[in-house]
Amino acid sequence: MTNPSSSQKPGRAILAEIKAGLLASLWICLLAFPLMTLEINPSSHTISFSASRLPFLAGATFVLAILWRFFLRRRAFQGVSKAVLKSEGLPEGLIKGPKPTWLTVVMGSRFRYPVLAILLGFMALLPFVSPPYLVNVMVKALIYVSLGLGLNVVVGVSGLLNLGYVAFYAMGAYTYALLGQYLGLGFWVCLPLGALVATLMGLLLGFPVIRLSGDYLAIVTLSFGEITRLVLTNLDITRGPRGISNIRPAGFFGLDLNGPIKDFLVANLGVDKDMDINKILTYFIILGLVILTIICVFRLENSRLGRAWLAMREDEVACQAMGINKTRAKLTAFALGSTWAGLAGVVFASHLSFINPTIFSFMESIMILSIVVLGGMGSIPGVILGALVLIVLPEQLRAFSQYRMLIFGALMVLMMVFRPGGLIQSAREVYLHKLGGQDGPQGGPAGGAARIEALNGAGRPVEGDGRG
Amino acid sequence: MADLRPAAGQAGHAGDPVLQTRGLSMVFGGLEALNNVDLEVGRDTITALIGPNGSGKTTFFNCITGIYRPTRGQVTLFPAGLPAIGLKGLAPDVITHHGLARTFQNIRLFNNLTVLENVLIGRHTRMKAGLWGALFRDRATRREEREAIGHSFELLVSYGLDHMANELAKNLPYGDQRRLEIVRALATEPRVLLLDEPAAGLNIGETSSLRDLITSIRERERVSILLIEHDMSLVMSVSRKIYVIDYGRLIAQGPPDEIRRDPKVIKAYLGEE
Amino acid sequence: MNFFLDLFMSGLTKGSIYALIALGYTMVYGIIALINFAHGEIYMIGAFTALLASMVLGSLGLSGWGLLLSVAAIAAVYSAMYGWTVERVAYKPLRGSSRLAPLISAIGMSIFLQNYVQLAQSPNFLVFPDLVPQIDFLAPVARYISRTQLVILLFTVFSMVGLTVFIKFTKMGMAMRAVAQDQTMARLAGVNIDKVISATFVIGSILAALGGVLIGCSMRQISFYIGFIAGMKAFTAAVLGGIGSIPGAVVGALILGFAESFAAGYVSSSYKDVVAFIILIIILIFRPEGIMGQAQTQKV
Amino acid sequence: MKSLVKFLATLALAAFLPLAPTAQAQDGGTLKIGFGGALLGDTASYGLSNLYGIEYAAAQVNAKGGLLGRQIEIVTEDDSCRPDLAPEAALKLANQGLKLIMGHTCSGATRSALSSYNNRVILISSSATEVALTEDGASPYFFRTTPRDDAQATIQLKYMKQKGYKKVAILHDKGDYGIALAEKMQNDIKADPGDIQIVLFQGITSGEVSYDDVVSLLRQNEAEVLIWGGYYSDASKLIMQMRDKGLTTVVIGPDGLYNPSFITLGGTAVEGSVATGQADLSNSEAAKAAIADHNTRHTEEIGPYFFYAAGAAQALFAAVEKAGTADDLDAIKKHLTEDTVETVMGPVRFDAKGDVIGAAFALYEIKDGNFSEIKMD
Repeated sequence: MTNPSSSQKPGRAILAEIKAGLLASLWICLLAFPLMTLEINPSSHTISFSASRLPFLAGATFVLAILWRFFLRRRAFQGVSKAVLKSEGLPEGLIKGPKPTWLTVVMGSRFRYPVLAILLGFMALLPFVSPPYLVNVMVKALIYVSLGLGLNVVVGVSGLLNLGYVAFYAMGAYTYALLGQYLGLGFWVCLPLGALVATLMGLLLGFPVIRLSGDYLAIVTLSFGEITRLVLTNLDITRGPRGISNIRPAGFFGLDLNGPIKDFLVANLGVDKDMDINKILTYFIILGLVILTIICVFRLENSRLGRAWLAMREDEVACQAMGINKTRAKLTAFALGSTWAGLAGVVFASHLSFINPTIFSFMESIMILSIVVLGGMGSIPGVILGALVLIVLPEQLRAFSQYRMLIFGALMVLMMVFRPGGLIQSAREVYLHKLGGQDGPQGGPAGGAARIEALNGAGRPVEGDGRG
Repeated sequence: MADLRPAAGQAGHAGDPVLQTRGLSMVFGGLEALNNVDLEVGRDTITALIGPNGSGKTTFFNCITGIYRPTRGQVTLFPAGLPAIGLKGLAPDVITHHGLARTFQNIRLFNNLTVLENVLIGRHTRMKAGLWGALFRDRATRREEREAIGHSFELLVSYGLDHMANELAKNLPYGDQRRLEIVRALATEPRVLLLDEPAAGLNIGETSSLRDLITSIRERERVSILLIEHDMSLVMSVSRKIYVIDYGRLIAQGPPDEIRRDPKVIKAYLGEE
Repeated sequence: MNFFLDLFMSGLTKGSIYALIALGYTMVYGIIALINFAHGEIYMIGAFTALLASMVLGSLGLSGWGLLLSVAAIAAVYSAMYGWTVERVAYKPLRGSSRLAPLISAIGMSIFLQNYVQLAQSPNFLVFPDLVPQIDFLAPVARYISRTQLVILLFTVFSMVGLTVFIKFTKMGMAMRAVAQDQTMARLAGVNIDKVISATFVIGSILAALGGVLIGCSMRQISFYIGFIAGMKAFTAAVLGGIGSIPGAVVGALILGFAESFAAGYVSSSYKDVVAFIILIIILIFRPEGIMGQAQTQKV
Repeated sequence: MKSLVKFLATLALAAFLPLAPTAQAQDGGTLKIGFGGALLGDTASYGLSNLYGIEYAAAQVNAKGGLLGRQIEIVTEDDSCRPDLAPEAALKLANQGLKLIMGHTCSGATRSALSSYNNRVILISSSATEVALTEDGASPYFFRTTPRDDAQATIQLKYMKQKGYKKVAILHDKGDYGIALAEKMQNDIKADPGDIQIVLFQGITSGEVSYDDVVSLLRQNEAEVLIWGGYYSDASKLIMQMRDKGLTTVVIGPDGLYNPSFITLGGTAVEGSVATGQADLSNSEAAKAAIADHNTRHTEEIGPYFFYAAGAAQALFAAVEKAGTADDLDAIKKHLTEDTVETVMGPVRFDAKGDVIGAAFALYEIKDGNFSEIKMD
């Protein structure tokens, strides 16, 4: 397998790289020239010039451009090798998609239950040993996990691009806030109600718009999200932009968790003395919800209904030809996704104790969508990792304080360019079936991938391209 | 193989029509893509529809499978031992449920799903589990799922795809993709199988194994086949009756030998080139 | 009647600005079916470049119409460069991947550019100089149409005419139409797709930059955040008119402008955005391809 | 397996990195004061003007040897003025063991942060104006140096009656700050209308590309005076477009307009507009020094909350010094409510609810590009 450019003299190749890097760096400096060198003094209406930032920019761009070209070519080279293999008469079936990852290895082995148990145990212990801040972040991350998994059903599994997902999240949150405020209903009553309201709204919106395809669905859902936010801003009952405060946290059989129970926990379990025990309860509620969601999504994905969704995502025409009622499949996916948003919304409202319409902005929908896409569309562990990364990453980037959103945006672009399938690409369930002489497991993807590793010598099987 | 259809045989005789169109017409804007097409697919036979490029063959398929709604005319299915069913105006999925299954000229597999899953999706219309079944996995659902997987595996074994059951469909060689598409259509337990240019893009060897496949399908499954094809030798060797269509009109019909000699057919084909 | 005229003029100016930005969305969508979320930022960069240029040129002694036109030209050139670069970096490497990847990349680009301008310039609103010279003959009717409004309308009309001429009569314009119709066929016919896509971004960015200059003149202050709001509105307009259709974007933008103005005048300005979005949803439900968009025919 | 390790390592890092500061909390040489507020995003300028004020006050103390013998160090957390981000910022600050926190910038964020602080810290805001924050009495350790929203409507209404305005239009920016002011004004007028009639009460969208339609509405309703609820940026745009169209309606706005940027942005168009604001502070020697200091450090003009923030910080430092401790909340509260401290914003003492005593609003009219105080009896 030869790299096309390595057939040239290496010296000339390096020179070409340097030239390209210089060119890129020159271009970026030209682009940045007015915005980064001219500074306006707003009080005196004067403008001053300082080129001190340019040399640094030029240097950084030079290095980045060379790296960029290197990685881009590597990516292209991977694409080539697949074609080369094919042209050499090797069956393409050998170069297969899902390579074994640590995830599939662990989950496929007999350690899967012990590993899961340890993970679960760790998650269960976490709130008792960590400070309030961390519990808070974990609750938030788990809310996003559950939102991500819900949206994953709509976008990742069913291929319906929903850009107004946050509307259903808001429905859930406001259901609890309003019912709690005006009727005094508690969390546990509102949890199913919030889900119900969100589902009904999903159906209500779904009926007229579901026949829209692809991007149009995206646009209508986007508008719906904006309308929801605007209506919430303008209604009196929701107190407009001031929002609703003093939303009660979830109750636990009417017990006062911050009373003797807290004293007990602090004294005996080493719980942080500043901990609000209600937060621990919220943590377990959302953890439970996430586990339930994972089970549900996993079961759905490998069921008649879930396969119908996947078929719909892959090819709408062919899916109908297989006897799938497209409209019904779409509606179920859409409404079911909304259900999770509603559930997450109720938990969110009880967690934050204050909500207002600005929380449910378009950017929030985008955040949730980014979780799904960055994590890996259609992949449950991918979405979980995506949520953790997107919630935790900005926190970790705080060291760069004012640059963190800049870096965040750049990372999103880089991620899509170099790993469009997401962090963890979805792997399909391997079905084993005992038939005379044919045994399943080792004939599965893992074995094939191992073979190809030996074949192309690169040690890195070709990845499947992103899902469309 | 489990067959959920009512027992055939009493009322159906080989050669009786199982699918029939009467005066089928399709107009796009002002353009008549199909004009009064009358066609019959005989029970348990292989019927072929041929014609030059752009003559309206695929449009015909799209009309009877519900992707297009025909402008005029009737499409009727005669299930053995059951009352006739008018298919015109029904949704594609309902038509599949009644027993029409098709493949596509440009292969339309579910690329990012495994071979087995592709076939399982074909079982969709013969399964019942809904949302609750999926979420709670009750006994009936589990049994149904087991049976569906079993059935699909049997199909894959029968048609020689079982060793790739867990591969992604897009990673299959081209010929196997064609084969898988046919197997997927068979999984819906069709009464009539519609094949849209199955030999397109296949080399000579693959075409010959396709011929065997088509014949063996007709023998193995109780299914009638309607074939659209360009490859004349394939059509002539497998089909009992051939319809020829040009500019949306039927210009000839009959057994292969007649068609081979029909001047109108020769003109339609040669005149084009 | 006066009130109606007022609202009409207000809708017309609003619609004109939306149209300039909406064209960028619709052209890019027409060519590569991508919702270019970073387009609003290009408009914002246009406004910032215009501000900087006007201060530099102003201190060099330029004034009047000459200043306005040269500022607009500089903003257009810079925005075009940014648009081209954004396409090269964030979208080109993603061709042929899934439909969602470029969308996320676009969002990332948008976040990046917003923060870049905030860091490079200022998180605050900056004063944009009043670049529109006095127009004496307008004095009697200034009650209905201000000089800025007149300039906005003129710029928009000229841009539209220019764009139409470009699309209809130049070779690149024809190539664009061909690619929008059928990319594969266009490629077979010898059209350089990469060039066409780049040109689309460049032209869309130029129009957005003009929008940025005009908004600066009209609002006389800009911040790094203006791209987001205007972008959303313009995008809505593009969809309303039928995304992918150039006359559609203009029609959609005008409808949106009028809808907002009249809703503000006769319903309540609190609800005018709701009215605008409801019109959008209704149109999309009854005519999913938008007012002037072409229905997609399913190919089997 | 390598990626599994990597994954777990990332998780562990993510989980435990924020813990690090806890270990070294408050035992080092410096005394840490928290600041929670908007440092990023479109409201960053408000947060920064708060932060600069606090930094100024801290620098002053540090120059004189520090507080309780320790140098003051300011620890910041951004909440972008978003109520959903504020709890995290709050918990992060509290988690480091900080007991003295300045902030937050916006009312909504302050409210949701308060529930996270859970009465564990002294919190002093210099810009959260919503009435309920102190009025509901739920947060005994919350103080603020800004006057409350309700004080603004009172003085504005008095001014309108004096001027004899009859037709009033009330517009707000649909934000929590703006709408509260607008509604307060609406209620006050309804309670005691006199000759005043509200001809228009509406919200407008912030950040629009044109306000011509709103201008038409004002003209149509023949409003003599416009009461604005919101910030200066939208107001200056609106007024400029009004003047462009020859509309002369007088604009009266809240302290959100009492900001030099309002005049910078609005230019000549905002001449004659009226804004409520705190009593002029920039004339005292202390304030002049502060302005001079500010201008050497930052390119921006001195922000709207600079003095409130500096005053709040100075009051807090004084109370800590007197209490002799930075940890005993009740002792510090006692001094905050009982002692009057001279600060750059004038004398500061808080009442039992946590509001600053005596910081009343004054009315300013913009004349020749400056705010000039309107004398009222």
